[in-house]
Amino acid sequence: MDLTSPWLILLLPLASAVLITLFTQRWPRLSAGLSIAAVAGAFAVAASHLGAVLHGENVVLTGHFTWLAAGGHDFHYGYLVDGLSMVMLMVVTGVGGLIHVYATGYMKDDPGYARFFAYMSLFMFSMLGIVLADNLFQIFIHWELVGVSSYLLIGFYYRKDSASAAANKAFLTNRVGDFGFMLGILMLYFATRSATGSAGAGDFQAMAQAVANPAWLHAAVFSVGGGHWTLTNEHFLWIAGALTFMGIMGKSAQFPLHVWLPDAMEGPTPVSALIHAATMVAAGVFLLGRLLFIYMPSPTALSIVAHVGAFTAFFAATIATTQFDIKRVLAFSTLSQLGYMVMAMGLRGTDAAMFHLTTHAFFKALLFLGAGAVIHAVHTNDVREMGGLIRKLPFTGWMFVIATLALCGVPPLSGFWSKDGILHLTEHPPGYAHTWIIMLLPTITAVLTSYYMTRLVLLTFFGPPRDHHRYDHAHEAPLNMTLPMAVLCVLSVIGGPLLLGPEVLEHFRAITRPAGVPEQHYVALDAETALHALVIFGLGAGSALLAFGLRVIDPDKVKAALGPVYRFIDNRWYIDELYAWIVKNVQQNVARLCDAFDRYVIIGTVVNGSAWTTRAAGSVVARFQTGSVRAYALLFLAGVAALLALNL
Amino acid sequence: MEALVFWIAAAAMVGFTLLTIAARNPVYSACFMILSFAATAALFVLLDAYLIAAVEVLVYAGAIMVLFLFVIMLVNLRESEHEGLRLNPLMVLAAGTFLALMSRAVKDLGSAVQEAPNALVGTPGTLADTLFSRYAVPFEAVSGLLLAAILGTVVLARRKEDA
Amino acid sequence: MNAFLHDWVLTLILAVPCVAATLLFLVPAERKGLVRTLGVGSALLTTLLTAWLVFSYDQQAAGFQFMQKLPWVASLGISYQVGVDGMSVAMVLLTTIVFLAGALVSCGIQSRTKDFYILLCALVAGVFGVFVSLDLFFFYFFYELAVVPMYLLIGYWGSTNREYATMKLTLYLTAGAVVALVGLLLMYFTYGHATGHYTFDYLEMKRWVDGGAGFSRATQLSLFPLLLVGFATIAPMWPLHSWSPGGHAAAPAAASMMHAGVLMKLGSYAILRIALPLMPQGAVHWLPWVAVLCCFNIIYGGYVAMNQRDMKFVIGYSSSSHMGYVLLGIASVTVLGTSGAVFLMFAHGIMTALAFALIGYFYDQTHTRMLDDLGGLMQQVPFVGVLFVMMAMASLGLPGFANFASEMMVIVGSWERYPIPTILALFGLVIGATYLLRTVKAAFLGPKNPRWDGLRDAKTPLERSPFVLLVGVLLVCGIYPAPIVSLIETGVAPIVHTVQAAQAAMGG
Amino acid sequence: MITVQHWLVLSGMVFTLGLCGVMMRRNVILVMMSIEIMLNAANLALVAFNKHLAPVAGAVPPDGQVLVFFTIAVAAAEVAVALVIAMLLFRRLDTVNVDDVANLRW
Amino acid sequence: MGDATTSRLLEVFGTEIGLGALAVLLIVVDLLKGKGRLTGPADAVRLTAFVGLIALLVHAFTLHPAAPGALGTLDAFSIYWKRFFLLTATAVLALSGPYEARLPAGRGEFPALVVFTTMGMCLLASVSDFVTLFVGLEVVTVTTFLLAAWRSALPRSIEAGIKFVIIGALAAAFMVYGIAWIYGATGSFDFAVVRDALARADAAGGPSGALKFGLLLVLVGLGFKIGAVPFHVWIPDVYQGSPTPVTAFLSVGSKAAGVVLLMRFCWDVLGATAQGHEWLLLLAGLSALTLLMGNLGAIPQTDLKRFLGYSGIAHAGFLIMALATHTQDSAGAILFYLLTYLFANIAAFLVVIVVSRTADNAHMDRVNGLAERSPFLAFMLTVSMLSLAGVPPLAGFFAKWMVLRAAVAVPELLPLVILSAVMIVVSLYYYLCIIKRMYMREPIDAGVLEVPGGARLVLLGCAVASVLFGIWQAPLVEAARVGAAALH
Repeated sequence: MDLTSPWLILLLPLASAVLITLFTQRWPRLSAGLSIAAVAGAFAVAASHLGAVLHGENVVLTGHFTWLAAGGHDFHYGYLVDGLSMVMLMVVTGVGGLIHVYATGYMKDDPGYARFFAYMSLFMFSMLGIVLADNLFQIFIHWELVGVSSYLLIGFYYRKDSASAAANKAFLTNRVGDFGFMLGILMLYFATRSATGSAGAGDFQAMAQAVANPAWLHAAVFSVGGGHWTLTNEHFLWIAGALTFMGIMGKSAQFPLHVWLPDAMEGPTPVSALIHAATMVAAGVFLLGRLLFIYMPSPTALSIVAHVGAFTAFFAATIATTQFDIKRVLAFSTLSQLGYMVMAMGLRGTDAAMFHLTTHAFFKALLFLGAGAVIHAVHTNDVREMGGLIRKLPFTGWMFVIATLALCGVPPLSGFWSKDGILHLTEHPPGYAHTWIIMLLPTITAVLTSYYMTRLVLLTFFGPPRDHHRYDHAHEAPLNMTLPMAVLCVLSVIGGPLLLGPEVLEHFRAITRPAGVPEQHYVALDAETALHALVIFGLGAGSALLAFGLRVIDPDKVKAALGPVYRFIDNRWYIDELYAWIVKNVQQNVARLCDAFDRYVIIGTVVNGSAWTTRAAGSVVARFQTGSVRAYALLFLAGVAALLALNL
Repeated sequence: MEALVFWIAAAAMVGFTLLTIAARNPVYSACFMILSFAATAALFVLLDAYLIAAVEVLVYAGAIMVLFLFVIMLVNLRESEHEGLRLNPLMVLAAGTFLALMSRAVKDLGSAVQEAPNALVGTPGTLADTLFSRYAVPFEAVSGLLLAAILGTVVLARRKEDA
Repeated sequence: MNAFLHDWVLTLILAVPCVAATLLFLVPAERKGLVRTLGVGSALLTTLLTAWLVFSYDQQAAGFQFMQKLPWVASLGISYQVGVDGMSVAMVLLTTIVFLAGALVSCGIQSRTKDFYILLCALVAGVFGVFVSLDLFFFYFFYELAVVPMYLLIGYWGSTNREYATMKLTLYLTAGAVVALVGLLLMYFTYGHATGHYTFDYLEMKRWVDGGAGFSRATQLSLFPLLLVGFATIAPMWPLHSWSPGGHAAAPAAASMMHAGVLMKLGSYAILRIALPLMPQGAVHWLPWVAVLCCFNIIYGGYVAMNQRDMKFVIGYSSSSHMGYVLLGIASVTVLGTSGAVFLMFAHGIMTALAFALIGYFYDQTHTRMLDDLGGLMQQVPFVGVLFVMMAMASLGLPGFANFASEMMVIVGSWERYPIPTILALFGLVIGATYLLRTVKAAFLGPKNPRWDGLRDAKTPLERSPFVLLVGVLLVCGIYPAPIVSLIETGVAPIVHTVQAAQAAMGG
Repeated sequence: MITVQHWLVLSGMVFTLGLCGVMMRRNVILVMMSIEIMLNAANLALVAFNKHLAPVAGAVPPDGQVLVFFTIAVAAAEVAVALVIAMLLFRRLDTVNVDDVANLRW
Repeated sequence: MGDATTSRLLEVFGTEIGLGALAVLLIVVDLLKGKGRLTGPADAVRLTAFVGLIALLVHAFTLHPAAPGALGTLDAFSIYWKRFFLLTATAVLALSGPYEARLPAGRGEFPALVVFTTMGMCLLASVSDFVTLFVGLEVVTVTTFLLAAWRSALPRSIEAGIKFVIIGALAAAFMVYGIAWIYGATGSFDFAVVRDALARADAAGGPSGALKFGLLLVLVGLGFKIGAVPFHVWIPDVYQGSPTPVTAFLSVGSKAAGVVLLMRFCWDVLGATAQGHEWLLLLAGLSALTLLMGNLGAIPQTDLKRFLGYSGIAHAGFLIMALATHTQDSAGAILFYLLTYLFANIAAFLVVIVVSRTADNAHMDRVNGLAERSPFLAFMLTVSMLSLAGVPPLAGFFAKWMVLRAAVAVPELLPLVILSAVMIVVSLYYYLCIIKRMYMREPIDAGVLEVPGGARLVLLGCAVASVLFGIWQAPLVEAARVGAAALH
């Protein structure tokens, strides 16, 4: 096999996962080495195609084999390397590789060290499968595999009840999303099946071509489910889009399927960094990009996407302001940022979304790694037990601060470029999204982001230490943890045009923009934009500083003043409670009802009833045999009489 | 003349039969039954079945009934154990139905039978010829049956002390 | 040798368990080692034969192969006729694998080992017989033969409420079987009446049907439900399922494995093999009802499973839920969906066999399967735990396991025919994930219950082999399903085309 | 004139009386006597039928009377057997009442 | 008796004559032994009986159908049954071996009576007129009366005898009365004449009331013999009370004799009339009642023999269904059915004899935990029960299959077929209950059971036959087919 074959990108992590599981469990170091080597290899293979993709306008690499075929349906397994996937490949393997290195330090004393790396490799395989997939079904397969790797990694500390509960929650929430996703896939597949000719089932390129064909797009009606329903093209597109988007909402934790992500912080911190910040949750955004050709012709579908994204961004940001668990704050922040990306997709800003995805991967991973280093040092997640750690962990602290600034969009850090690109989109939203949610909430969210991140930094690293015992034992992380942080820090800082130069950035945008997406022009760094960004940052950071740094405002008084509003936000808008209520009172009762029906009606009444009736009939019949021979004679005669009466 | 004999004998047969099944004392029953059989024998004579009539008297009224009487004596029921007629409505219904259905059969006899009696059919000679030619098999079988019955009754009656 | 095998392989596959059972009779009951060796040896031998069969089946030629026909009772139109198409090859393979795993798992049985293996062999012989018979008499003969040994297997070696469960199971299945029997006999008579040739020869009837003659529409409409209800009892189709969870729960490991893994497949197999191709118009008329009822299987079964506290009941109801997918795939009569159904029969067979083998393994030690009593077993028995998680993942339709591929085939295949049941089936996957993950968590994850400190994990290769075998098959067929699917397709496609042609004719 | 119907009705009445006897009497011996009455009625019917058969080819063979012979012989055997069992019953249980022997039931 | 008659007698009734002679010989041997003049093994009588029966059985296999003629018929059908009855008698004698200890007196006469009964049965296989039918039937009935009461020390044996006698004599009275009416309506006792009369009557708008009356009463008498409801009343009590070998004899031989006569009745007497709606419905109704009563009644039973009695009624229901079907296929099915029934029932009763050896009754508790006490016996009883239940690969399965296969050819019988199918399930229930007792219950009597060698051999033979003919049915089916083909 060619050493640059994209198959290798999939095979290496898979091989690593299998090898570790089957053979090298007993040698943790070797396992970690295998795992890192696999990622590095995948990175190298991916990078070998970088140039081609960067320089050619439409260079795509494809390849496939038939995974399953029956009855004229060909399900392929293949790869599709284009600009969009190349960006994801680099992010996933690059950031992923760094996190692997970090994990060698973080997981050092864990008894499940080898197992951890096996899971990580499995995750890499699954994730890269999504990235490389050339058809919907393959993406679904890897979608599920990513789900299970996430399940395994969240539940890594399986001795803890909360960890396995969180893992279940993540899996199930994603399953609900995938329910819609598969329905969407079915609708799309069958609608384009005749138009895609001999291509494999759900092949992206063939589908995109088919959809681009005006004859298809303007078909009078679409039949769904073999003609059980017929839909006009507008309805068809938005319904199919919305259903597919359910899958994306699950994976990218968009409201209302976001509930699993905060709980997912039960997993080891590198996992949070890799899966729940940098890569897996971005898969939804990536898929939106892949499928944008479906959404593009349908303003309704795009509008749904944009609104869900915008609302999620705001919603998560509000919650983040109240949390005290360092990882949870970051989790909600991730939700919020994903909301931005999804919204950008809904506003047809594929390139902006992908750009933000990339930069977000850098600084959010850095934040998580920093948080991990902190947790590693003080053995708690609760910021109320921290404080002043900048003195003990100067390197980590400053890294964290830089990442925060990047996240808050302070120019000229990477976050500024990507986030402002998205905010720019909201200033002149297309007609279908011309609502206050799109126009107002993202900006408010930006302020809130600055607020909660500053609050987090202040509580964690500045001020007096609140738990001296923990403070005293804190120590800086080892090199294998700090080094990846440093690399990420560099990327976070220069991830924008500083790294690549404006031309490359433009090119980046070009390659991540699927065919048919109208080109949009983004602002360059100028004084007005920078000022705008700084004002937003200043508002948020300033209020946080007043409350938590300078102690001018007592946060408790604010809390008391806000009363129910605060409680509402603190309790995550009671969404989890609502779901718990539904699970407990609706689902559980349906289950009980079915069980009771089975127990008492089907088994108790019908089955046992007929058995009982037969036995009872037997006893009755046997009672005819009274033992009295005269009765027998009578019965005999009665039989004779009846026989004669009936037949004479 | 024949009719008169028929009616008298028929009345006797029915009457004695009724008395047989109705008598409280088994000994009386047996005696009535002998009388009933005698009436039957008379009826057989009326039907020109002389040999059968003779056998009826000798075997039935003679041998079999004596056997009955013998056993009745042997068993020697106490007076209190004599029982009378117990009519059960179900029983009456069943018997009545049977009789009613039989009367329907009587009305629809088919062509093989004629109403009036035939010429002489049953001389002992023809009877014997038939018995030993066409019915040789049942004849031999009956002998076997009687032998088996004797054997069996002897065995059963002989055993007293086994327990 | 090859030529000989070609004619005799099916008979040999059938004969090996029979001969093993007979030999076991002659072995003194005390020689348990010898008994086990014989049991496992016969399983290995059938495995070899089946492997030869699978690799020698000519997919290009398709159709029935390895045919053998001997006159049996000529005056009654009965002949011993065996042959396999792609579908039956897959089922024979399934049976063999489960048999081998079951025989290995049963090595742990201490009481009346000999009798156990005799019954197991008899059961397996019956199942093989059903899958290879091409004569309706022998089909039914083996069908019944497969049902009855289960009575003793559960009754003697079983657990929870075994006497009730085994009686219910046996009677229920026999009830279904006799309904089917009436249908089969009427079919036989109708065919004989129409053609003047009274025979139980399946192929002859099929040729007659394919040749354009076939049963009258009225006959088909009235006989099809008899066959359907009869065979669907063992499938088991809602609301005829109630024999199954209790039976699963009561049965000893190997019996549940055979029961859930193979026995339940007889029903759907019989529907596909007999009812559909011989009565295509009946199928067109009645299958929509199956599509409705299978939703109950999926959703209702899933919800009932959710409310169970006994692990085997969870898996038991989940089986009836999964069988809903099989029925949906059959009802869809599309090549994709129906092949998917057969593939799912295969996958589910392996998967439940694994489930029951695992549950049996630790139940032997814990003597409880109640979720509330268990907990944290993963720490104590990691090997069993990991395999259990894999089993659960396979069961909830995780890609990489054969179950996913087959369920996907069913769903994609039936979408165009029965969209609403398909949507429910998709929702069923959510329900399935719910109860399976909950079960995994309750039993294996979380803090360990100190009560289970003494539990022993499967350590020796012999102990591990059945589990590894089953999970390996699931993975191999799940990661690259194309070969087995194309094998199954060769068998399923003609059946589907027959029904589709009837549908076209009726619709026109 | 006395027709065949007269004979048949007579025999039927006696047969029914015998039936009633079987059902009404509790004494085993009387039950057996009732059965003898039934057999006797059957004999009467046989002889009467024989006498009234339409001649087919000249004469009527006395087949009916032959069966009467056999019936009487068989009845004798039956009675012998029945009576010996009744005697056993009396010896063992000191009763000849059939209502007292109803231990085998249900 | 003329020469022609004698030679015909010898040709057709050779077996019966042999049996009669054997019976006499047995009596003589018994007498000699009793007087101490015959030394040798204690069971010289049984030995003689065995040798004689087996010799006759061998002889029966050399029989060839004789030309139709007077006195009786010797066609393939009767030959099949003669073999069957001789086999049954041999088996019953073998069965009585382990039971002998419980027959303190009259050991010698027991085989003689069995041989007499067998003679009657064989005779019935050859009947061609109602007189022989009646007499032959009475030979069987009266001798079995005696056998039922044979354990005269036991009240229940006497009770069985008394009930059997009363109901049997009642049935005989009905039968004679019926024969009288048939005679009156047709002028003859000959089956052939009656059939011709019926055929003529059918052509002319149905038989006369008298003929129907007579036929129905004969049917009652025969129904009594096979235990058709409501003429089954004696069966449970008599089966329970009689000595076990006798019960076995009743359940197989006596029932088969009734079946033979019913087949003669349906084919040789009714002929085509039986296919008419009226008779079909009548037999179907009887079959339905019998199936219901037998199967349901068996469920609550706790005595093994009584249980087998009900089970026998249930099987009679199946046989009547085959009679109602009235095709050559169904006749073959009956012939096959009874043979499988023979193997299963003989084995069952033999097990009953062995397990109840130490007890005075045959309560089902006796088989509890039998699998522990004697795996061999438990297995044999399992085979027998499953064969009775109709489970493959046992012969009973194929028998049921044949009956049902034949029955579906008659559309009117469909409801009955369905009922019988349901009853198969019910019957499986109670047979499984026995198996349940053997394998899943604790024994009430922990001792190991000794199985005598002879019993072991018979059991093994029955089981092997059940399995062998369940799988390799062709030879028996062929024999049954040839036998059935001889019917009109």
